[in-house]
Amino acid sequence: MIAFSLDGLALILLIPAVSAAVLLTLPGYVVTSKLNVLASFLTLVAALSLLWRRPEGGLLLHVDDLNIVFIVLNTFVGFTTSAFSASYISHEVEIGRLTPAYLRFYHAMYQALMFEMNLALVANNLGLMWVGIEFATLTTVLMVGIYRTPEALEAAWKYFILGSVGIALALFGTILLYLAAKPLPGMEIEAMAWTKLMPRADTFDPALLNLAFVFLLLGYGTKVGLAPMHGWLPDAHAEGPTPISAVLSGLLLNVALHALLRFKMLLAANGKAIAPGPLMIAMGLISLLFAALMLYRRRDIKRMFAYSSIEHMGIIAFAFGMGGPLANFAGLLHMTMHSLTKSAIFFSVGHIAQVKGTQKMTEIGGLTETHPVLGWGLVVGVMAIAGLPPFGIFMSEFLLVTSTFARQPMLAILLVIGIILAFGALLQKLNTLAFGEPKGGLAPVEASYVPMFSHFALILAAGVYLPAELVAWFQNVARLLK
Amino acid sequence: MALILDIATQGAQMMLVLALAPLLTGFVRKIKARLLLRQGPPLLQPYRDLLRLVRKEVVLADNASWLFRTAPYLIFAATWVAASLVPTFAAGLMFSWAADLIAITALLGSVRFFLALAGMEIGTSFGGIDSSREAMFATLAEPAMIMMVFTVALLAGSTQLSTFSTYMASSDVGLRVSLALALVALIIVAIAENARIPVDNPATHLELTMVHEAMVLEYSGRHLAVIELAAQLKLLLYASLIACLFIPWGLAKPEANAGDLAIGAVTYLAKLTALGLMLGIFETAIAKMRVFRVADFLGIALMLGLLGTLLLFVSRSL
Amino acid sequence: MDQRLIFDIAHLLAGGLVLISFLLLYQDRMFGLLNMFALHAFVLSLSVAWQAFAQDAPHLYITAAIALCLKAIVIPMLLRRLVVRLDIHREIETVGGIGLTMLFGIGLVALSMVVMLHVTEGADRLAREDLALALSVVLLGFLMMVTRRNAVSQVVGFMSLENGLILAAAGAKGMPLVVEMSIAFSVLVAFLVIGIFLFRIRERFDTVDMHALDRFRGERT
Amino acid sequence: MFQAVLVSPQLPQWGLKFFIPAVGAMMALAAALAVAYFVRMYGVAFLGRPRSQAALVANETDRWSLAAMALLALLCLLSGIFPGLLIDALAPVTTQLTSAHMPSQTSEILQSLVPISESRSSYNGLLVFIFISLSAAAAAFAIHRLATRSLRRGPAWDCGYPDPSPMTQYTAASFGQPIRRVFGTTVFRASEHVDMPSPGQTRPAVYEARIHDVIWETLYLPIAWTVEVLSKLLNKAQFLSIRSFLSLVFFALILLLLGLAIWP
Repeated sequence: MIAFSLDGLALILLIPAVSAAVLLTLPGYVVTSKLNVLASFLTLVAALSLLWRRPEGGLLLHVDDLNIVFIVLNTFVGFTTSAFSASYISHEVEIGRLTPAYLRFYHAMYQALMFEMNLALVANNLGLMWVGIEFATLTTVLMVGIYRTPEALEAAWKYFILGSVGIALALFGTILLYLAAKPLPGMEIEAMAWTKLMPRADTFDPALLNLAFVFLLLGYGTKVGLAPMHGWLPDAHAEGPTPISAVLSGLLLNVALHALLRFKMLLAANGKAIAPGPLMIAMGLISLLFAALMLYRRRDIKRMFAYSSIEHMGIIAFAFGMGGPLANFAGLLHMTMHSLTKSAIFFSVGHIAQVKGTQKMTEIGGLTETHPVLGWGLVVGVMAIAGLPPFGIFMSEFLLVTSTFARQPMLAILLVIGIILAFGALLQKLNTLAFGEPKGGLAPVEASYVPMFSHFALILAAGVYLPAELVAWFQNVARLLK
Repeated sequence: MALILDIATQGAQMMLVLALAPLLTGFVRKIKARLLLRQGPPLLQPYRDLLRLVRKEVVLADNASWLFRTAPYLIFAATWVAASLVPTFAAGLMFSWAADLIAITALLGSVRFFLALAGMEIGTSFGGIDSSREAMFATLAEPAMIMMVFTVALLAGSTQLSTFSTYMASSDVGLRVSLALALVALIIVAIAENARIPVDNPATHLELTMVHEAMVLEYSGRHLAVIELAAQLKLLLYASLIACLFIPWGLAKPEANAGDLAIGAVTYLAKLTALGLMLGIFETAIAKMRVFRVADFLGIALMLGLLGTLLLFVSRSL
Repeated sequence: MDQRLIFDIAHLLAGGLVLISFLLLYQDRMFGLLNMFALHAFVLSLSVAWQAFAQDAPHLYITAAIALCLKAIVIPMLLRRLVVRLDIHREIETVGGIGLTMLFGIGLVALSMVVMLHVTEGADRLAREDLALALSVVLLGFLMMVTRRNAVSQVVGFMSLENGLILAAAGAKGMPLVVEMSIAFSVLVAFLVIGIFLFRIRERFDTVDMHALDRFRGERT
Repeated sequence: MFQAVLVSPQLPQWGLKFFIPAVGAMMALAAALAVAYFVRMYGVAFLGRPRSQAALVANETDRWSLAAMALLALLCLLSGIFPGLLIDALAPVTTQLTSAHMPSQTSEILQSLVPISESRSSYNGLLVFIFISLSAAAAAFAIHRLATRSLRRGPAWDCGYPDPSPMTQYTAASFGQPIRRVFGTTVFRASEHVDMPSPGQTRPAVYEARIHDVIWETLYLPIAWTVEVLSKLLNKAQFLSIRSFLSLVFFALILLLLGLAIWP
């Protein structure tokens, strides 16, 4: 059915799938972690090859301007996270928090997760995209519960219940969308293909489309972690192993948001349906302000950054809700920057938690003295995520605030209040973590700094100078998003 | 030839100012004594004191530094320059355009600055008492002075002293409320600056009441003489300022001949005696205030100055 | 069999499903709940089979078969054994009493009717009816999840919600991939059941949620 | 700046008409306060007897830092004496900002500063400086030449209390006390509390002055307080059970459905 040519598109799906199968059979975590890194690297190369030779999309899978951004981003962060997780897992086994038995399927699940995320990204068929995201949820649930501690189990269970309810709502939304598309008897399969739906979008039944968008927004919104449905996110991040937190907030949120964008474009294409903007703006602002205020009383370092992810997802939802080329451009840039920064922060946080043996911020202190590289890495990361100038996040937030101010000053004020609240909380916590007199244990950890600092280099580069073709690339996607 | 004449008149003014200063202080002391029905020191007593002091040996405190020894001359020079810039018998002299009224206020400010520093130089607490009180008075008196300058400058359209006096002498100024406020403010500031009775008693050495005395407590011999002369010059400066601003009739025009200059000098002397008389009467009629009530006293001056300026800003007529 | 009769039977089956959802809400004994759920799955498979017959779409039969054997037979029996072995709490505690939940349920059904009919003037009658009923089954399933304290009844609530989805999917004429999706869903449900068993969340779940589980929620220790 | 205040009555807006004199008064007050606190700073730091052991043995810094300071001080002095040069140098900047600049100053040789017009006001820094230094030198020379040059060192006048320790000198706080008493009570809500021991008691007297940072208390603390309260309020959302998170999503769904049912 799919033209089985070994082009980039097939490769980014095949490599993770095959390696997942292979890793299932191999015992011993050392070998599998090396293989895992290799597989991720190959997928990255395949994704990069897509940049030059882009195969024409079929009914089930396709690559267009929008998802190429996410594919490259996902595979790159997937690769760096696999490198980080190699050293992280080896240390966790040393100190006995994870036994090789628990790790038996870890690397296989990692590659399976990569496969499902790539599937969800390249899926042209909306049902396929749904299946991709659903199985991604399943695998991350198993990975979150890997520590077998009561908290991890509770977090995994909560994530599972909320995730599956979200998925169910999303499925109902997809069904409604299918009905709204009023497919002709013979062409059912086209009625599910996104590329076929887009041109016919304005013929859809507007009211049904609205209802579908409500369910999709709530369904995939749960996976994006927007405010009312965010319950699972903080605990999943805090209790799961750090590579998974990095994958969760770096990649999975983006994949869900990409799905949401697909449906927003469909809705925006249909004139008569309600504008998706206000809904997303409302959800964005609620999660921004809610997460910013929640930051102040957090005691666990990874949970704090989980709330920071919710906050940034709120900003991104707000950006895409605002619409218009500039706001969409800011949203896309912010998504890329956020996933790079947040995963880099989780790399440093992972090692810090291992060094200090705890995740409670009250027991961590004076990092820049005891572990200069880690400490300053964290400082750079928090400065970047808080939106300070030299880094990319400031660039996107700046564009967003200026474009919002031009059109809706009142919203811009709320946006800025949220950002400043979060800024205050992050710096207040950073102060106790990175500076002051050293606290907490000093377990020896040979950390892998390369992934972290490669991300920071990218963010700094994006903050200072955006290469022309990258800007052009983002711009035509922004126009696509309307 | 005209240049030499100008320099001569300017030199005459400087010498006149220097000569008259001790006389005015002596005259005021004489008036107060006469009012208290006592004989009082002769008019020329201040001259004799100055000469006696100049010839005395200077006793310096152990830790006095170069600042302590140079401050008196700086204070004297600044006050002398300021006093010579204020038109006394003739307006529009050669150097009068060198500094306007705001510059003179600033000069007096720097005099106060050096005097306070000199006061704190010697490590005793008296210097500290006095400098802090002087600083407090300054923070109120200087703004009041500047507000007074604003009021008058807004009316006359310039801050040049000579243009003030010519404008005030001209008839179109008319009776104005803001001018009256400015006059009262200037008088209050003058009293505070020269440490006259309600603010500080120039005659006593009682520590608790001292404001100007304590700063110069440690000076002796020629340094004390120079500072005394500077204080007397300051009194004369304020008197001639009041005379020039508010009773300008009789001031000689810039290129006036000898006759006008003579008339100007005579009227100036008359004005000085009148002002000295009034000061004497005022001082005997009023008792010294507590130091912290002086703040309200000066506060009134500031309010009056501000009100005067405000009125002028609002309407041209008031 | 003319069009009207087909529509009536489909309508009847879907209506029956909504009724059983209500009965699910009513149950307060664990085993009663499981039996009712088995019935719910059975009626669902009937309805899907009938849709397959109505739209003569052979692949729907597979979905019906899956629904029947997996959801109607295997899972309830598995849950029953689980309840017995882990002696899960037999009494079902609800939040806010059964009467109130039923009232709320009726309100939900009314809401879904209004929303669906208001929204879908365009589509043909059969699809509209089916969707409205499917939406009410979904909302009732959701309501059950929200108002129940113990784990098993929440899982049953989720499965009834999922049944509503399968009904909607089957109702949507010619929707591709329905089979794959129902398979995916059943895998999801299988995970649910294994999850309960693996994670030994006997009754430490919501019944005693104020103490046991709270203790493990983030940042509490 | 003061000349600017004097020029401003022509301003049309009424609000400014009232505002400018007040600003003028504030500027004057600021100038006077500046004199006060510089005297205080210089006096306490450099003048009087050394107040601590470290001050006793303190010695001069190296020549380089002194030279740096001296150079900058010289520049200040020169710009005070030759203001015309500086103003003309800045003229292009003012033209760019306000498309107008002060009349060029360096026309005559004696460079007196003429802010607006000749008749209005002029100030010649150089002339005044020469005037002062000449008269100071003349006075010093005359007195030294004509009168005595003798000088003798002796102890300072101690008003009957032998050898007062350096502690009795005026400290910064005591120097500021009169000004604080005049301005502080209104601006900083300053309050002083003196606890004198009743006669016969041996305990030392206690004097404390409390100053409130008004801006901090009225602006920043309320913001911090609201954020604190809000975050405490919302913090409960972290500890919700699974069921309550689910009900959150449920009510969101119901809300949106209601919105759809009623609105379009």
